[in-house]
Amino acid sequence: MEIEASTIRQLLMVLVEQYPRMQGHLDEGVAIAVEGEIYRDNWDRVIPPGSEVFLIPRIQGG
Amino acid sequence: MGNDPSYTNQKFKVIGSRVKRPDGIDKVTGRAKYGADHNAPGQLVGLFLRSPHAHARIKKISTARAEKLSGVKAIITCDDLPDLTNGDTEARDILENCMARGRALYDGHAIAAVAAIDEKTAKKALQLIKVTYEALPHVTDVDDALKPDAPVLHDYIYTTGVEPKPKTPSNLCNVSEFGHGDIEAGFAEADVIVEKSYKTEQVHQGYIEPHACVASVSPDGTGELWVTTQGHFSFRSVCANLLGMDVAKLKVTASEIGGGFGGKTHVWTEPVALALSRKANRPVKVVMTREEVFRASGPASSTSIDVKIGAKNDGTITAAFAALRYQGGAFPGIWAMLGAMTSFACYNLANVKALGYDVVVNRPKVAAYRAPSAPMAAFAVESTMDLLAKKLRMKPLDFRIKNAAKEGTRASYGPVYGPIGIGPTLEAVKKHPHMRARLKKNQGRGMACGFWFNFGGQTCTDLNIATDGSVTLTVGTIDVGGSRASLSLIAAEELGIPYEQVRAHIGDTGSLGHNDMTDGSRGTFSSGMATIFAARQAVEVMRARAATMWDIPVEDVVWESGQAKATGKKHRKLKALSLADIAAASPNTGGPIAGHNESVPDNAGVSFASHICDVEVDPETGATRVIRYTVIQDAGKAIHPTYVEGQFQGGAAQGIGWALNEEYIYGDDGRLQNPGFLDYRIPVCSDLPFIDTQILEIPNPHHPYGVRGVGETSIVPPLAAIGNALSNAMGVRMDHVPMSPPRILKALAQLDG
Amino acid sequence: MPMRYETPSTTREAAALLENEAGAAFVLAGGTDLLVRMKLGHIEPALLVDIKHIPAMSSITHSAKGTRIGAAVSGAELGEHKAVAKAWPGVVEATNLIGSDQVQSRCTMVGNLCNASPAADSVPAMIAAGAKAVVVSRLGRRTVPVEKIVTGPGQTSLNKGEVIEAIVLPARPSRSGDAYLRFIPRTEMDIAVVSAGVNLTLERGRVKTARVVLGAVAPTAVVVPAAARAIIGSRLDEGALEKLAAACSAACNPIDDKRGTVEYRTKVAGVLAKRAAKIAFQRAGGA
Amino acid sequence: MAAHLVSTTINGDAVEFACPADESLLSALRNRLGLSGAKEGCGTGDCGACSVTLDGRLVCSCLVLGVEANGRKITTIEGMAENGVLHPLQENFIEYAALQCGICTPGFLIAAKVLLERNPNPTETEIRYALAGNLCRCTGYDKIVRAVQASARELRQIEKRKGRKKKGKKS
Repeated sequence: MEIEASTIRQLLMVLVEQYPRMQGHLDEGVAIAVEGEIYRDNWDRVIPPGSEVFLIPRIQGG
Repeated sequence: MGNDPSYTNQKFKVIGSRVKRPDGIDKVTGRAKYGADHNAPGQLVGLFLRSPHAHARIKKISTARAEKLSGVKAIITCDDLPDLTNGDTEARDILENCMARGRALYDGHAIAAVAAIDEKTAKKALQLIKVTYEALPHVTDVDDALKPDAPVLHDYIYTTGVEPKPKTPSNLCNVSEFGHGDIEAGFAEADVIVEKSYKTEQVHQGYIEPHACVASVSPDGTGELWVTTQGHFSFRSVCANLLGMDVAKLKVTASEIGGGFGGKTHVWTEPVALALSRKANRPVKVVMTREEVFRASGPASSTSIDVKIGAKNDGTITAAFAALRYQGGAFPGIWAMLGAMTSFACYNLANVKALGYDVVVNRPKVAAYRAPSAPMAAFAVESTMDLLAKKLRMKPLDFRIKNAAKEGTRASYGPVYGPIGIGPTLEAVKKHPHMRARLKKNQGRGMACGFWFNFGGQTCTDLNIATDGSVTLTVGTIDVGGSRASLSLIAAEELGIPYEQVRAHIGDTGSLGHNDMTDGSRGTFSSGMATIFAARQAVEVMRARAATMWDIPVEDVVWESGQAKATGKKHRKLKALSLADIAAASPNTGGPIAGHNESVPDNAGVSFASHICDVEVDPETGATRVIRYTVIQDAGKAIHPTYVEGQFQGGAAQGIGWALNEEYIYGDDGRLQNPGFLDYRIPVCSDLPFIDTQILEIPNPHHPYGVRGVGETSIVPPLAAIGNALSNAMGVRMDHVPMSPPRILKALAQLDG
Repeated sequence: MPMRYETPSTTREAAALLENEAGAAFVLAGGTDLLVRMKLGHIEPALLVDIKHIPAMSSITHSAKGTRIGAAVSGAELGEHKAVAKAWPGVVEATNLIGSDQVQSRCTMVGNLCNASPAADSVPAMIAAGAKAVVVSRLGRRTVPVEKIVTGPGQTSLNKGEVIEAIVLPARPSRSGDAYLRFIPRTEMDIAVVSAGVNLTLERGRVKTARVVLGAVAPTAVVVPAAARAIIGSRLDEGALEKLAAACSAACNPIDDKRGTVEYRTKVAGVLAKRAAKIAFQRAGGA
Repeated sequence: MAAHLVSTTINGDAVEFACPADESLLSALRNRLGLSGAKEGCGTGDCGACSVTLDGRLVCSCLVLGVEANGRKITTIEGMAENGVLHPLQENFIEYAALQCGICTPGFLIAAKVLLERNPNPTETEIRYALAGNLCRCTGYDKIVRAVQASARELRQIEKRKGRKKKGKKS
């Protein structure tokens, strides 16, 4: 899907607006991959135009 | 978030040097204080009563006789821990794991806890607590738990991730799917396909220090907790939430930590210790026994995995599929999902699909263990890769090189990779003299690759400059393996001062803002990043102070080699001011000089490793010895190479133990039979050879120095590397971990038969 | 009742203390099993009798007539006694295999014996060597072959008030040798999954007498006369060794447990017996 | 009598303490005498983190009763550095990064010191077997063995120099 957003935060807001069921996933915890790099908390990350963004589950480490 | 890729090629003054760690002397003289080394005045001893049943309804807990025993000050059951989790199921599971609520879900599940004046009294009190159980059918095996007639652990678990939503509860919590392309089409294109199933048994992190804490809650609702943990801020939040305390009123001080590897990212006894203290109005010390550590703190999952990979005759993989079943113990987890995400991450695949099945069984709640879930998936996939290479008559190494992921590859878990290290580690394997060393009879060589994400997280760091010019660095990430040395190096590098002038501390929760745990290989990455920015902020302050001292505009002051210098001809008579000069003057130039950083340095950079392993097998007893081992891993920039090597070696050793001998052994009664270091066999010194390491530095473009996380990936390849070596030594393909002597001998006998 | 702790200075005194205690009374030598059982809550002794202050139990005497090893002699002390180690390498190595260096500083052969584990390392070697235990009570002393001491897992034939004072090994004939091997998954710090002790004498290059004993394959250590017969008269050729191995495997009556399987123990018992026989043969001067 | 009075020598100092008969030496050291350098990793003699010496022999203090220490000499990690000068093993454990978390370190140092006193020139295999009673989960033992090897070399040189000095005096 194509979404207009300049930061991860904006992206998530638009997503929930368009797809209210997303809220459940967000509550469970997500991480966002922007151009291959994974962001768990830094939602101020600027998304360059034309970027591919992936929502993946929030992961845990050891 | 500042991020200057030009730093990746910079020349460093102290970064990369092998300095002595600041906590070294305390740790070689016995002065360092670990979890069990702290005592509070008037403290009580807290002990737990644990379930002897794998699964049972708790019909009645009678504490009356124990309460009457002289010296008993408090007894806690779930009645003393009301559910305040307000719909947060993850928190509710933690609460129930800390203290059973109506049902014992595994052998070792806490049923009650006692605080008494000494251990003897507490033990006697435990004997006086009478619990009436109604035994329920149990299941401990991950495959058995998925059978239609399996006893169902929880009536609220309806499988998520499947359509349509199931109508009945089951032990399958969630199915997660990762991948891209069309695997059916991909397999149709393949000339050769290999399909195989694997099992791995449950292992424990095996840190040498058992969990320990001293909890002290005052009548006014404030509290203190001294605890061995990988994340004291997270422990604070979890404990405060479960007990209905204000987060800010609970001060958590992290002790030195005697190993964690993920097992100390979760609370086990701590909330109960606080509840005991609150009830008894006295400090309570709880130290787990080794048996309790095994029975009731989180091990890693046992698994059952199917892998199918197809390739063309030229070695190009056309499709890859895996179904991964992981048990999370008695509570839902994300472990299969992590296995599914990591399974094919090393390869460039057009068509790939991984399905993760997260399952509950009657075993202790699983916790993260170093690159959680990746080693089992790698065992299955990397074993299959060798099988496929053999069918294709290719060298396993060349087969991997041909299919290795690179910059621009779409990872099997979704995103597209930036610059990554899998290719370079494989090339390094090819060049390594280990690959050309001669092998003798009954010896074999294997190699395997591994991947882990690494991550950053919330970080908060303080850097304070004393008037004598020495520097206090206070960080909030636990030092599990020498990070105070690495962070001091970073501060010294930024400030341009000698390493010895910096002293790093781990602040308690009262001295810093929230820090996420030391997990996900983030300690040095995240706090290192925050340290850089805190130091740069302090430098800005010092420039301003120098300007004040000289009475010139701050724009005319630069910071070079640890000194403030005035630029321009008009200032040429001004002698450079050292950090110490500026610090000495600070009382009159505005007071203390400090730098801070509060940030979320995400982006720790994925990391890859390739391991080479030689084994020798005694064909008559099935005994396997690792005779040579080499770890090659991408570290981004190695801040302190010796400690990076240490991480590589330690992870490899844990993987070797996992591969050969470590396993949880459950009886038919669902009880753990080997909860001790005698029969849970972690490698001893004489079991291992020296472990050679090669650090590759492929910079992480998202860190000012190019640092990547390094702590976890090294545990991923050993299971498969050893399996592949065994196969090459004996001609048997081991599909069950641990590859213990009885299993190897059995496989050899089947080969002969 | 708090546990009592006594340090008698004679064996008779120790025996009397044990006899007169109404509650659970135990001998404390090295404590490497006893204190573990206490720690894990398996036993709650009323009395411990520490025998390390008894001179007769704390020494080794070694002569052409035989060897006497006191019940309180630690594995480390035994290992440091060069003459005994030379005469009975199998017995000494078996004892030195018990636990780590830390455990060696404390553990004793007699403790290993009286703990009565089917997997005790020193026991098959002692039995193969024809060792006898000196059992002392208030009434006197008797000498009992080691194989008669253990009657089952955790059980011995000792009566209340009896204590083992020493282990006696017979005089060592010339051209004799012994060996003990065990299998453990790690290289150290494990309990034997299966083990074998072999003691033999040679005459003109052939095995004249032999004793073969297996550990961890039955409730007690197993003497395997058929295995001994398989090699007696032989130069330990491959055929004799195969027969020895087969006899050993046939004598096994093991269980499946966390340490090994029936199948595994049965097979490896023969393997270890063969290897131990070869070492013993070599030590006896066989070629 | 509930408690026994125990007179012992710890790190060269005469020490008296009272403890019940069933209390381990480890517990007495840690909880009565404030010597918390010895650690309890298992309590059953399987990890070596509580290693001390008893009359010069290496033992797990969890498998010794406090009462057994009566009249005997004990050394613990707290007695290893002399007057603030680290033993070469202690120096080298830091230098070679032979510790990560450090919980096993006191036990390893005590065991390694006993080894080098008995065998000043051990092979790698001898070192590995002598330290097999001490579990380490962080390092994979690599850097521990190297630190012990380096210490052995250093201690042999120190002994050699001492020997030369003695010789020099005679002539």
